Amino acid sequence: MTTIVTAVLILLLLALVFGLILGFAAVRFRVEGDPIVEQIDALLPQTQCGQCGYPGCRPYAEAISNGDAINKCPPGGQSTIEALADLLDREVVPLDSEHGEEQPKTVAYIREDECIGCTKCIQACPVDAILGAAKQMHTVIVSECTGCDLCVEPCPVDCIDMLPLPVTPTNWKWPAPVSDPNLILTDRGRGHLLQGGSQ
Amino acid sequence: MTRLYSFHGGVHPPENKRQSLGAPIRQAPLPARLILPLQQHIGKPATPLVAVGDTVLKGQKIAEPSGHVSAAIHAPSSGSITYIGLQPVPHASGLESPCIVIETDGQEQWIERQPLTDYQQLDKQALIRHIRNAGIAGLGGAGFPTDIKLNLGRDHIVNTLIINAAECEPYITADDALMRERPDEILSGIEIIAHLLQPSHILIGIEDNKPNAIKALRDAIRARKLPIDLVVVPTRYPSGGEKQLIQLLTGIEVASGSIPADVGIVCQNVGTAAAIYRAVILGEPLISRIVTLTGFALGHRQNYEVLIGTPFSVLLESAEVDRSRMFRLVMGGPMMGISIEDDRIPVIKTTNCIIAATREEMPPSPPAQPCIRCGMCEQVCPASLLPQQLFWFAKGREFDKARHHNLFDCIECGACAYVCPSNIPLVQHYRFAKSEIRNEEAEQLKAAQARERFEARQARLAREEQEKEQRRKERAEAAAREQARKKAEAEQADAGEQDPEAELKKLKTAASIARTKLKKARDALKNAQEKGLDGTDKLEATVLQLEQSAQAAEQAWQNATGVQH
Amino acid sequence: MALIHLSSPHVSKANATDRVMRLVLLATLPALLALTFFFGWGSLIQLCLAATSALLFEAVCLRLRKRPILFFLRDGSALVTAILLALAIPPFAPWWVVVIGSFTAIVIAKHLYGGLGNNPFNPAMVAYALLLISFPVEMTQWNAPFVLIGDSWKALASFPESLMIIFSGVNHHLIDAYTGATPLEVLKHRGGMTTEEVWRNVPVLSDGVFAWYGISAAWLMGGVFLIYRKVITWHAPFAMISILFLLSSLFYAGDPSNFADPFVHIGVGATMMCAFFIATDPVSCATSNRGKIVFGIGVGALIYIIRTWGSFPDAAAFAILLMNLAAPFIDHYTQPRSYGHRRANRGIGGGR
Amino acid sequence: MNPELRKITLDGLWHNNPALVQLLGLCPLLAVTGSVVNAIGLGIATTVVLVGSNLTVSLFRHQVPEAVRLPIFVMIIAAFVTAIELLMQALTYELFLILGIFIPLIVTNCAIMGRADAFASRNPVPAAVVDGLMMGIGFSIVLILLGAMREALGAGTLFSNMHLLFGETARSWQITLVENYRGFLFAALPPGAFVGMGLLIALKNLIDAKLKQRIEKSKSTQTDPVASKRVRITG
Repeated sequence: MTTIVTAVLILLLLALVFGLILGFAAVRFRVEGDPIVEQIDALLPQTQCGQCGYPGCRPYAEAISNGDAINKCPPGGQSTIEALADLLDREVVPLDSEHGEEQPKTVAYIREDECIGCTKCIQACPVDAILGAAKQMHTVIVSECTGCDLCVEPCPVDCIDMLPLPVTPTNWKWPAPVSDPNLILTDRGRGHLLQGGSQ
Repeated sequence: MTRLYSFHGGVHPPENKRQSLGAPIRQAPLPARLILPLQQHIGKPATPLVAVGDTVLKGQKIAEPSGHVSAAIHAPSSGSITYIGLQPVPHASGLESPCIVIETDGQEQWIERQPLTDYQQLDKQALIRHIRNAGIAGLGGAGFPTDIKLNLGRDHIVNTLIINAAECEPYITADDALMRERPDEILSGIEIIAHLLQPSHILIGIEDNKPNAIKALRDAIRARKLPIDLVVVPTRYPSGGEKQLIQLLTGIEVASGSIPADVGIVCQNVGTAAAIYRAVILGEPLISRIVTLTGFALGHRQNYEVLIGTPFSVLLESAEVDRSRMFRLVMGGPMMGISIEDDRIPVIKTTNCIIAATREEMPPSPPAQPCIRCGMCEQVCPASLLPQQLFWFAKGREFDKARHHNLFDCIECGACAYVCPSNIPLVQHYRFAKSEIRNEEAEQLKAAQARERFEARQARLAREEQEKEQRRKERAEAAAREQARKKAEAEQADAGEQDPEAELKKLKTAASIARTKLKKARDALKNAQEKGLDGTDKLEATVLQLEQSAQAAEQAWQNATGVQH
Repeated sequence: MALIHLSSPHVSKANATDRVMRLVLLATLPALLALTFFFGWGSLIQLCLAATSALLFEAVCLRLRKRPILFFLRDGSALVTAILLALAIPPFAPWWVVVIGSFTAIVIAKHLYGGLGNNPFNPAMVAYALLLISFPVEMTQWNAPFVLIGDSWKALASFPESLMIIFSGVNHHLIDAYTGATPLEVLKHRGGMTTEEVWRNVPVLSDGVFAWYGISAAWLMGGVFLIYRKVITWHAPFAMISILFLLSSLFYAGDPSNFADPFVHIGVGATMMCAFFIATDPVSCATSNRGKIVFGIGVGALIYIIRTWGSFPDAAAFAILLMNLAAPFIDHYTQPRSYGHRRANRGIGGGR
Repeated sequence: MNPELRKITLDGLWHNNPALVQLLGLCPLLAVTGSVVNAIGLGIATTVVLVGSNLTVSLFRHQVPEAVRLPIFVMIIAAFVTAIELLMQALTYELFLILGIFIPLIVTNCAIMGRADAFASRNPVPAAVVDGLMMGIGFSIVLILLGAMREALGAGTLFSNMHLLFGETARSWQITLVENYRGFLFAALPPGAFVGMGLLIALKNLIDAKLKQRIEKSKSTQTDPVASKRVRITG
């Protein structure tokens, strides 16, 4: 009988001690809530296009932190999905085509002689990248345009085009060399075909 | 004699310099068209000062620098401007860029030259302005606007002036020829630089494979009073790299991310020194330079004095090119030069060499084999990097790690790719990684900017909304006060007599207004439902509410009429 | 006119991987000759077997991986692996031992990890370790060098006899005269004798040890040739041999009756081969010069520790494999100081 | 079969196989798969514990407070393991001796804990039981495959010593693949288990890739229209 009592007492004592240690650790080493929304928001492309179904990038970031899918951002594309998957320790999934396709970056251009100065596009632009006043011609500040194309639809005369940014020597990027030689022996000496250097 | 230091790594590829040193510098023919890219230097492109149709004189400024880091451009010959717009330019991308095209008239008519022979009496700023106006940018290859390097202000004390005469790349002999034939121009240029910077020490670094140039310079130095040390360094690529030459001559390393001036050193190329001499003493802006034309596809391999803007094709013809044998056209040296597909592109300020190579001379590299981590690249890297690690990271797109391994200290000298037994295009991997990282950074910056603008806009909209609300409230309050006042007045007036007629009318109006409102709301709801728009539930609620209030108003009116009748 | 557009540099040194591999092959020649001289035809036959089977496995793997077969076969890496393996195993081991070995080396240790350049472990050593674990009997039975069994080379098995021993199983008639333990094994399982007594009483040591010294000298020759031709650097071999020498001297000086002397550790067993041909394998070892020194020190120390206190008489393969495992880590912590940086970077960086 | 249960079954046996995909319970997996009989023994024990613990956890899932759920699961699992251990001692004592420490170690098998936490504590009893059973069978299949591979390579036999588990009649089940086999010790040692496991995973991935290819081939003909879910955030 005494053995049982001793055993129970010892176990209770142990439980108490460990409970105290755990409780202390929980208070002392509390991890400050990581502002995960901020981190997610930092990975999103900030086009503010709304293609994800949320009004802006931050709301989508909030939605992701609450468990929404990470594959609803076409402007960010696969690389954003990968970065998000990495951050949130989720699985990499292909882009949800319901929200659109990943497309090369574009910038809005207003065909200025057709513009009637209705200011509708100015109201539509989420980043205030369109300049103009009523009855005056409008123009896009190219360096501020995120390419969200929200201005295209409201335009009553369809004078806004989404055009890819032209490649100039300044923004040109070196292509990655093709490195894996899937070649046969007679290809020896024709390396330039494989190095991706030719434009 | 000064002590000689050493830098890590380096290679010694076949020099191939002799073939272009057989003959003296030759004047290149005047081309029919001169193509002058607005960007021939590091920094911002120049802004044109001329329009199509203008006639210009030789040496006339046709584009002025825009911004701090920029360089002016001058007409290399007299003629008329025929075109301003996109033209192929010497760039690794092979893309087009804005240029000014001059149709030459063959007159070679100079604009009035403005030499500053008494520069020692002049204000230093005026002299620097003069050099800036002459459009001089580093002629060694990088093309950094020279006036900035000379205008260091009070932030930097210049201890050592290093004149880069190493010319370490194979094939190129432009500086060598210049030193052989015009050592006095170089030394006069050095005098001007020394006057501006007041260094306590001047070093000329030259590789030991140029005995004639060394002799010519030595003789010229003896004739002057300048305290110049001519240091002969062993031939080892890339001893002519700015940082490598500084390490060779002084043993000092320029910290990553800073400039030589931070350690009290300024480096200038011999060609730049000669150009400064011409600009200051002769009053001639930078409109020509010496270009080595070499490679086994050429009949004449020698150095040419070439007007900036001369198309490559003109020079190649003049050097009797055998186009059937020409396999690769390189601007610059074989280690760092860029390959050219279109020979209509012009000579620019940084064009020191044109190699028209045959297939045997520069065969296409065989396909890349897997990296076996042999470490040869590491042995030759002048920046003491781990090229093979950088290669893995670049290939695996692990750019953070590449950065951690100091990718941006890579000077793209090509020594690693030169020795790689697996023929991996290492330099291209690094260039790719660098441009990806830069691009990523730019995008991040842009995203941050977009976020800021978006948030600012949201804030602005919210503020406007709030203000509107505020105004509406104020108006409502004012109206309420007014009404209360009127009501009080009316009550006072009504104290004795009532005006049931007026009351009735008021109620009737209220009822009809309520009815109209209800109708409008119903229409809106119907419309919304037909179009399937969002928010119909809200509208429905409104309609319900209005229905109730309309009924109430109707009731009130009817009650009133009932009471009266 | 077809001008091509490429990234610089536009010239390169004719220094192909296959040339490196050819030099390595050339450098193994002295050891092959020495082995043949002391032990007979066995090594040559093993070498042919290993080379044929390795090339075959390599070709099959390349085919399965849809890679160009001839392009990769020409780089000679499979051949180098095969030869190192063949020269490491006992000359008269049964034929299937070496075939299983080259299968392990080429298929498992190399191609399953992604082929040339991607294998974390040295293929030859993986194969050797696998064989040693799986077939301890076959892998530890060395025949005696001729200096023990007769006055001249004629005492060894003739070529047809050698073929018979290797291919048709053990010829008991012959083998009795031939098999014996290696010096390291004798020293390991000495049964209570002091080092001195072992040296006096066991013929493999008293008379035959010179054969092993001769073979080590041959490996050393090949290694010096490779350093001279700049195929390898001195760092890893030097560090490895020095540390082995240092450790064995220390312990031998402290207790000469229980520990083997340093020259045995360096001159007998796989030390020299390991130092110059295995610890310098670029793919699976550390890359920077300082890293190579650390790597060499690790291998040397592990060899001594395993030989002296472990359960295997020779330990080169295990030491190498263990250090292979550590090579990426060594690499991350031995980055050279880059130009313009005050201190060298440490660690892998970029990770979260 | 009910589609939900069908999915659970497929998950356990293939798509989410605890050994091949989740890589859980590797310690016993690699340690005791030297022969088929060991594998079967451990497989059965693990499966029983899985089913039992899933059942119990699912039964009490509403009563278990979130904060202390893991200790409680461990207690439940430990109880089942103890029962199994005692059973094995009683019925198959020799096998119990061979498997030794790995029977009590089932408690720490992450596969069991994982299923209890990830599935059983969130699903009704029938689903949890099926999940436990299927996961257990999936785990056992891998154990047996690996055991067979290693036994065949290492000792040249199959189904040796089956009498330890199935009584004396099973003694004759042994198949000798190669007479006088010299023994390939590597396969019998833990490194061989790692290599074998790697090969099994590779095989599974290969099959999956082929299946996916086939599905994509048949799917490529039909494309579904893109429905826009875009929200306008501005006026």
